[in-house]
Amino acid sequence: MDLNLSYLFESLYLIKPEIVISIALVLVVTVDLFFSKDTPIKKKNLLAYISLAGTVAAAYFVIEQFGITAFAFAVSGSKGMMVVDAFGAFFKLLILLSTFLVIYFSIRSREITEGSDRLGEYYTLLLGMVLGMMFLVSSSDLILIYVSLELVSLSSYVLAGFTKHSLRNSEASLKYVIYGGVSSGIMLFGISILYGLTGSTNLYEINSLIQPASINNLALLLSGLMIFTGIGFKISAAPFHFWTPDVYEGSPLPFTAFLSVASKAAGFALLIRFIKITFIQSVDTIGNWHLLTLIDWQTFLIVLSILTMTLGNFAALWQSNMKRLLAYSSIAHAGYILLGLVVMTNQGLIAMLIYFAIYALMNLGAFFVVILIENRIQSEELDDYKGLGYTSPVLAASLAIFMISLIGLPPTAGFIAKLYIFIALIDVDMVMAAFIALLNTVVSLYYYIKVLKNIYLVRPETEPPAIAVTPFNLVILVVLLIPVLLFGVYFTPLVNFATNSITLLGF
Amino acid sequence: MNVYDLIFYLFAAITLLSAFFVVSTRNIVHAAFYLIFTFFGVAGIYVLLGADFVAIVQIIVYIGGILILLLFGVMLTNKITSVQIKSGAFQTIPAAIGVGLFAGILGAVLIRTSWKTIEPIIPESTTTGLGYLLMNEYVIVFELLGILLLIALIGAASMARK
Amino acid sequence: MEHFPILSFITFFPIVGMIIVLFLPKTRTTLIKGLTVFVTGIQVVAAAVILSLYDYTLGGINDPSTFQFIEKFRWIEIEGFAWLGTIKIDYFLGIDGLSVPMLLLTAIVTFIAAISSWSIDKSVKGYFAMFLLLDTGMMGVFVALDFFLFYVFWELMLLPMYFLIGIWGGPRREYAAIKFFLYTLLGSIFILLVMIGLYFSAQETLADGTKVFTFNILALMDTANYSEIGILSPLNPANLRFIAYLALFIGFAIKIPMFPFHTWLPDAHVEAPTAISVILAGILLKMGTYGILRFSYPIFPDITHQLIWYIALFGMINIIYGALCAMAQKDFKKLIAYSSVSHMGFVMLGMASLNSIGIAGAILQMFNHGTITAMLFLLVGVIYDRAHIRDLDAFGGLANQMPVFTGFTTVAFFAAIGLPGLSAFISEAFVFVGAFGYEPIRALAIISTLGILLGAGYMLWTLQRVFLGSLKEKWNTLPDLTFREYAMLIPLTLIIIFLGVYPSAMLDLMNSSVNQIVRFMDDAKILYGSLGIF
Amino acid sequence: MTEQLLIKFSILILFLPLIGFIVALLFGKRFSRIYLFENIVLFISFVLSVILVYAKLAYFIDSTITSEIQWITVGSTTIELGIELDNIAVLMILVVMIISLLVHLFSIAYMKGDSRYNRYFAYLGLFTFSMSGIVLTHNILMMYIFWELVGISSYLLIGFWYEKKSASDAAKKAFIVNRIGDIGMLAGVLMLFITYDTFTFDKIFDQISQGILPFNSEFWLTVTGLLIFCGAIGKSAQFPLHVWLPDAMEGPTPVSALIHAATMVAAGVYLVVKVFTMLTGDALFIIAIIGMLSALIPATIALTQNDIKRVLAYSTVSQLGYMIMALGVGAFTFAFFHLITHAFFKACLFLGSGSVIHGMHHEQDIRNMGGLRKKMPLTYATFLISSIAISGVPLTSGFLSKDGILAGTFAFGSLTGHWLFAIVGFLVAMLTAFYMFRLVILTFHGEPRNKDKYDHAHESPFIMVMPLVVLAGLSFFFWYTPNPLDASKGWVVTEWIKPPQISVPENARYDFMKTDILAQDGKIDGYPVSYSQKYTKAVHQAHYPAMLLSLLVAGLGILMAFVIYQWKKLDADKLALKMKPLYNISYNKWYFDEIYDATFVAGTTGLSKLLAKFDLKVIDGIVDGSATVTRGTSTFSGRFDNIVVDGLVNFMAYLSGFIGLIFRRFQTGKVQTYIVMVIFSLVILLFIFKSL
Amino acid sequence: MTEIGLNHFLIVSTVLFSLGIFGIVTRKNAVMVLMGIELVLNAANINFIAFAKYGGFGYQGQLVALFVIVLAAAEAAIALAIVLNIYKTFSTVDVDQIDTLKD
Repeated sequence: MDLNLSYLFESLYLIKPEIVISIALVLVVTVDLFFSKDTPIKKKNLLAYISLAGTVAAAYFVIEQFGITAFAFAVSGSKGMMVVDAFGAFFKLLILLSTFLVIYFSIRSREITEGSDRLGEYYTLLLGMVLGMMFLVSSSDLILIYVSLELVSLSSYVLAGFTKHSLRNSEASLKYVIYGGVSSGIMLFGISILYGLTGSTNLYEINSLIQPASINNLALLLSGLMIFTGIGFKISAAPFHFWTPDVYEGSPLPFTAFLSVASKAAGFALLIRFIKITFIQSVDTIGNWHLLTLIDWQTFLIVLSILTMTLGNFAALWQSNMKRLLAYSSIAHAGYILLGLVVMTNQGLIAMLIYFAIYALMNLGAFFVVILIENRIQSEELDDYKGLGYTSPVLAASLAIFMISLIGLPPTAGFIAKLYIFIALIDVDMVMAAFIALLNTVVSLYYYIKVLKNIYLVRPETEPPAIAVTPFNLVILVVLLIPVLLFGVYFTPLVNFATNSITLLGF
Repeated sequence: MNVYDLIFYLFAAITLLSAFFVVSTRNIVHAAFYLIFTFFGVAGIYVLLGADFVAIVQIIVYIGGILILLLFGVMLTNKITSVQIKSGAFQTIPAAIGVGLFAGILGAVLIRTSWKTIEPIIPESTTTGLGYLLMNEYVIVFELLGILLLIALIGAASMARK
Repeated sequence: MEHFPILSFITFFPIVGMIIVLFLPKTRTTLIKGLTVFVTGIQVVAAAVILSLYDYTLGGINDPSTFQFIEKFRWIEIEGFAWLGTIKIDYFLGIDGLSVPMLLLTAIVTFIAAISSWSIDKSVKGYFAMFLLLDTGMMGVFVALDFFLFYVFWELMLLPMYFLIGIWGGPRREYAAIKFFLYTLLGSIFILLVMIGLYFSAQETLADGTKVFTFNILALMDTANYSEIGILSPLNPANLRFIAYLALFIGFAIKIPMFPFHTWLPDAHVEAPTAISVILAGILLKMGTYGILRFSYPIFPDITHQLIWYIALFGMINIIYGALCAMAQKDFKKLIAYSSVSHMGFVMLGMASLNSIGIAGAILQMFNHGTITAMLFLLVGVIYDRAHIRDLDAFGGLANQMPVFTGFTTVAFFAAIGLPGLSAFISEAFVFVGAFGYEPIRALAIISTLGILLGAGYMLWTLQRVFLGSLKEKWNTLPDLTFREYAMLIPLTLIIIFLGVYPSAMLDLMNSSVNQIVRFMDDAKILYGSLGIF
Repeated sequence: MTEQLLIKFSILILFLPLIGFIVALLFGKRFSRIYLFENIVLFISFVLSVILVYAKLAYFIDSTITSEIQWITVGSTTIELGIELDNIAVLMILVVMIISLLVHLFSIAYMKGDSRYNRYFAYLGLFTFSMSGIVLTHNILMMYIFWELVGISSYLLIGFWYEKKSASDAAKKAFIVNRIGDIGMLAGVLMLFITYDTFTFDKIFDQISQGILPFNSEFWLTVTGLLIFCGAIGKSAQFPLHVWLPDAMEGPTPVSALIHAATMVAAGVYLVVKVFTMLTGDALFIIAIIGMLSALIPATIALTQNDIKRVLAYSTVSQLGYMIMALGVGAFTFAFFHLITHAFFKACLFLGSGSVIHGMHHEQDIRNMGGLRKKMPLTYATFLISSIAISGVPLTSGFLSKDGILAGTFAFGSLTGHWLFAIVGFLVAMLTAFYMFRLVILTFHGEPRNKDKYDHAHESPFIMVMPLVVLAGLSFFFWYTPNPLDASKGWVVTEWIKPPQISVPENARYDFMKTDILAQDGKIDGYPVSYSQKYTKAVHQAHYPAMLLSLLVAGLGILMAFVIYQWKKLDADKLALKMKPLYNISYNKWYFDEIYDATFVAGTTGLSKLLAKFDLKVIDGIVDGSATVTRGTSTFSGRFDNIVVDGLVNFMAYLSGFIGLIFRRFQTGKVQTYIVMVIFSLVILLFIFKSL
Repeated sequence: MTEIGLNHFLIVSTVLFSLGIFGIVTRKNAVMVLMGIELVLNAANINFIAFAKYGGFGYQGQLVALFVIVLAAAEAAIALAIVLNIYKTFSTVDVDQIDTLKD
């Protein structure tokens, strides 16, 4: 029994991005020590810049290792704890992108900068969360999955309540921690059952172990469900979504944006990896997945996705608070994305990736506008948006474009996203599902348009203040707008990117 | 009916009864103390399962750490002087139904499942084994846990401090 | 000229205009208006050029070689893997006898609507930006030959329309706008579904011999391109073509608007500002029928043959129902709106006749209704600008007060009731001739003739209520037409009279395409019969 | 004189009035004297038409001149514009031009001082154009087009004084009632087109004579004929669509003379004449019946009317019915002949009444007239002459034509045994004589019943009287035949007007129209043979008895008129009282208007209102109702209502909102509740999928 | 009385788990909710170790248990911090009263 650390060093090369992030994290912690309570905010932004740099560097390494497909931390003979593949890289990039933007939002956001004495903690936790996500999307062992999930959760509990003096914040964090604790507990129990059934926590080994259907289906189903509870909590899929509206509304805006994109992304990556690696039997030449017939996967997922999107859309009809509205809309979009998984083909996987990339862009864009407005008028109530179209045209116009994209009308990218989902669905003759999803789109029109109605159609008795857009913010805004419009009319690069990113290790 | 069984039933009884009191008593402090017994019982079960090291850790961390933490929580969020130490229950009926159903299913499934079991071997000290494992496959988890603890520290601090 | 992409130009020139408008300071209203008028004017010129270069002998419809001004290049090209078909979407523009009349109509009506928009004074910049965007959308719909492209343009119109109604509209504008938006979006999701379904049912053979899924509607018309497995493939015994046809038809019918999907129309018209009502009635409604002729007929000839009687039936219902509803209206604009419902019914009836005369009549009716109803809405706008009410009974005796206005209105009304010598007569007569000539729908044609009686009824009644009789006191200060209004009305009047006297000008334009589509439908009947579809 | 020249002439005749119309319309505001231009162009086309008629009758009397250009090509079919000049057409055009010209002249004075003087003449020009179009065209589509155009010009002219509600109502009524007829005609045209793939008369008739029939059945040929005849029913105000004509008297009197007496209303007859050759026996018989009714009913109504123009209007309808009936019984020649003669004297009568009205300062009620003989002698004289003519007294044109028609009915009776037509014919003749002379007497004879009006009355100026004189002159026999008692001796009915070759299949005709061998060879005792030998014989046997009878009835009618109104031997009012019900029916025009209003008009408007409601309530929200109900019951939808929209959309919105509300209910804000729900949903999911 | 086997342990863990959940959803006091969470985690741990022993899967299960214990500690720390914060802002720790955020 001796330690051979050779594979350890090889593995370290494979997790450069994660290492970079952790370095940045430690850096932030240490630098923060040199700041006192009353250091001017300008100086403190250094922390933000460090984090930005860390994200960029990590992104660089991720791109660098894009082609690679390998196990990491695999003792000779056994499968590794982590896998490095294009699929993971895609989501890592997505996460890093949104992190970058969210950090920028945080620099601009009133809510965050007001609690300036704790900026250090803020960025530390943010980076911790990123780290957790990056492990989450690339870990292939249930234990690592659970730990990184906890890492993500713990930091997000705190971040949700970051501006702790406001009631909403602390309530959000409490709900989040309790809800999260329970669902992770349930997930752990599920993992334990799976472990009991197979004697392994490694997805690949589990897969190879359960290939003979000798395993008791019911126990497997139960454990699967319990694990799904944890994942569903992350991607806020019905019926595990209940925390979402409350926490989204309660949390500081930049963090809400982060939740709605990054942690969703991580969750979805986990879900896809979990299902596709654990329960796969084979993938045939035209890209159809053949899963172990433990349960009727398609029905299961269709029910969940339809439920999710319908619930999100219909509940959103009633919202008058922008954050809450976006919360429900994000639930609805989770439903659409799940549809991509339903079809159980690579085509569907591509559709999901495309959808996710576009969703990230437009959602972050919408949140950015909301943040800028919130900074000025200290409100996210739709009623306070009235007449903004005339006092601050640029913001209003960009918000309009993001909304249109969220509805999914051409020529915006949102349309392409939905189009690909529907193409995937109809490709496997799931016309009915596609139809329901489309009807949902029509319903979603109500509330997205409601925003535009308030902005443009309604003239309030008191004109809202004009909101100036600083050059920096304008740049970011444009950076978000261009792809949203461009991918609407020319989506070849995006699709190619997605097509190249669906290679999971092993299948 | 050998000793092993007796011990098992003893620990199981301790665990479950105290756990039951934890969730049923109206007095928070009592609950906290019942929790000690629960953890102790669980530790006992670990021992029965041949996981001595884990049992030790259980006792140290839980009883020595978490429980104290919880007690602090209780103290800080209640005025000892007043009798406001009590805490009511809420939506008991639906919860009972739901949890009952779930527990029923869970138990039924777990029992009805044919687990692949081998004749249990009484292991020697588990510490070395765990150590190797920790330093080989699971080193990355170990590292990650380190970061996690750091995060938790910072988070808790930033949350709790004035 | 051959190499100059004139269709792209005529389609996207407004976008250029829009961008310029967006960069102009919002105070330079006159400049913005002038620019818009200029842009649309250029469009008219371009349309004229197209007309002058157009070869009347080529049929188009399903034959790529006989389309004209074709612009085709690869737009989206995604090389898939083995297990994923490559996606190739073309940027494919082209016109035939079906599109040219619509293209002319769009150019003219938009131009006139631009002039009539001169009176807009509320956030001018936004208005004209939206206006130009809408223009591009409409033009694109009529020149696109790729289903995907078509759909993009089709959807592109919705948003500008929503804002144009919702911001610059009447008192209940929000309601009307959202209603319009919802209805049309509902319609277009049906179209989207069918579009994707078709995409997977047919494969186009490229120059290099590879077969790829396609949105190219011309390829979709050829049964040879379909595979046995496609859900919408006629070769697939278990295909869903019937449902798909219904879906597609509903999608278009909502735009027409066909009973019972017409209820968005009155609201939208009444609330929309004059220029927008003009565009709505003048152009947007035509897209429904155009879509049916361009897509439903050639792509689903089999189902079309099965359902032709129902199309005619709904046409008849539209005619009678719209006319009766119009008769009961008190609001001038609503009345015109319902008359549009009635007149679009003629188009459907003509389309259902499946013979040259009927279809030619239908297309001609599309054009004529476009001009006539545009004129009517302009006239309503004129009176509304002056009196600020549209209640028919509130007027009376305006003939003496505003003789010129009365003159124009009389022409428009007479045109609307199909008076010979004015454009609509020929088209309606042709519709009847055609429908009567097609045995299955003869009875419906006979019943529909009631429409022209009712039409005369409500139009003349309106004429009487508004213009005849003795003048009410409060109106004796209304001024007659201004120069700008002359500029809008005279061209339309001339077109209406000219086409009334010499309809060949338009009919020859579409003749070969009409023959082509009729021949196609007849052949298809035999072909599908041989396939054992019927 | 080449045919081409004639064609050119006719084109000029056709389009000059149109030019007049356009010019007068566009520059009417600018130049007050523009109407002169219109008159001049009309005069030119009048002259041309005279030349045309002369040339045609002199050189091409037996040939038909046609010329056509291609108008539209659709698919395989082409549609032509064309002109067809046969004797009937040229005679008709001449009549139209004469009367139109005279009416123009008359109007110059009559309409003086009207605010829309030029507009008036413009409309006249438009009408003349459309009317000539009807006459000259060679295909039925063009005819339909001009048919509609005369309808419009009549609409414009009836409603010329649109300030009067009654006027605009009448105009609308006229147009719409005409439209009803036109729809039938349109259907007929469609039948012809789908059968023969052409609109041109000749081609259609040729194919019919080759035995090609609609749906290969004579029945459908009959139907087609009748459908086309519907157009005539509308235009010529035949029963049951005659109701519009009396109301049309709201228009200026000259217009009534031109349009609603002489020309446009005769267009219906002209149409039947044009398509006579394709009418089967059954069709003709039905036409005859309709003509009979139209002749009888209005005649009875005319007995009791007091508005001078209305009396004339009803007499017009009755006379038109006469012609239609004549065509129905096959008296083709005399029907058209009567059209011509009637055009002249009826125009004269109307213009005379116009002159009277003008003189009496727009008084139309004959009860306020009387004794005008002295005040306006010329008017009286001309009016009297025309009345004599219409009553069918020898030496007048009316006698000739009417006698011919009566002979025709007589012969028809003798040939087929249907004597009813003859009887009605004579009865109507008597009634006509009676009410015409009642009119004359009440208007011109006796003592003035309204003194001050009488005092201000005056003879009209020359320019108004002159047309009267001309028209009265045209009402004498010598223009048409040397023999005052027998038109058949004259040139019009023997040389100019000839019945066409019947192209209907033999077995679908009247028996007497079947061609028999003898008919081919020239004449029978001096008379040209029409249709068949036995018909010609029968007609000429019928001639003298018919003549005597008609003289008798005419005299009787006139006598009665004098007895009652001149010498007051019988009291009119007493008579009225004696036959109260009859009197009421007649006085109230058989209640036609009331019946129609109660049924069709009310029906349509009611239906439309209903549908509009339907549209608003039902279509616009199938469940809008339920939505509102729930809105009442539920607390939230009030808030919800302004978020989304009503109607079907409203329902969807409501439903969506409701679902949304259900979902919202879960969002209690209590985290523990959430967890309980999670547990429950886990259980449910497990139960759902453990089976799968 | 059968000889003690895997199932016995599983029953214990199941019951513990259920009690934990029950406590979480019923107790008003936030701290007691946290206790419930701890119970759940313990139940899972028992599973792991029991499976590891009876399945002969080696030490993996115990290792997981260790990790979980650590995680539990961390989670407890953070959760308590949050509870304290709640107590500061709401001056109550009754979870069912913390429901200002809702539809």
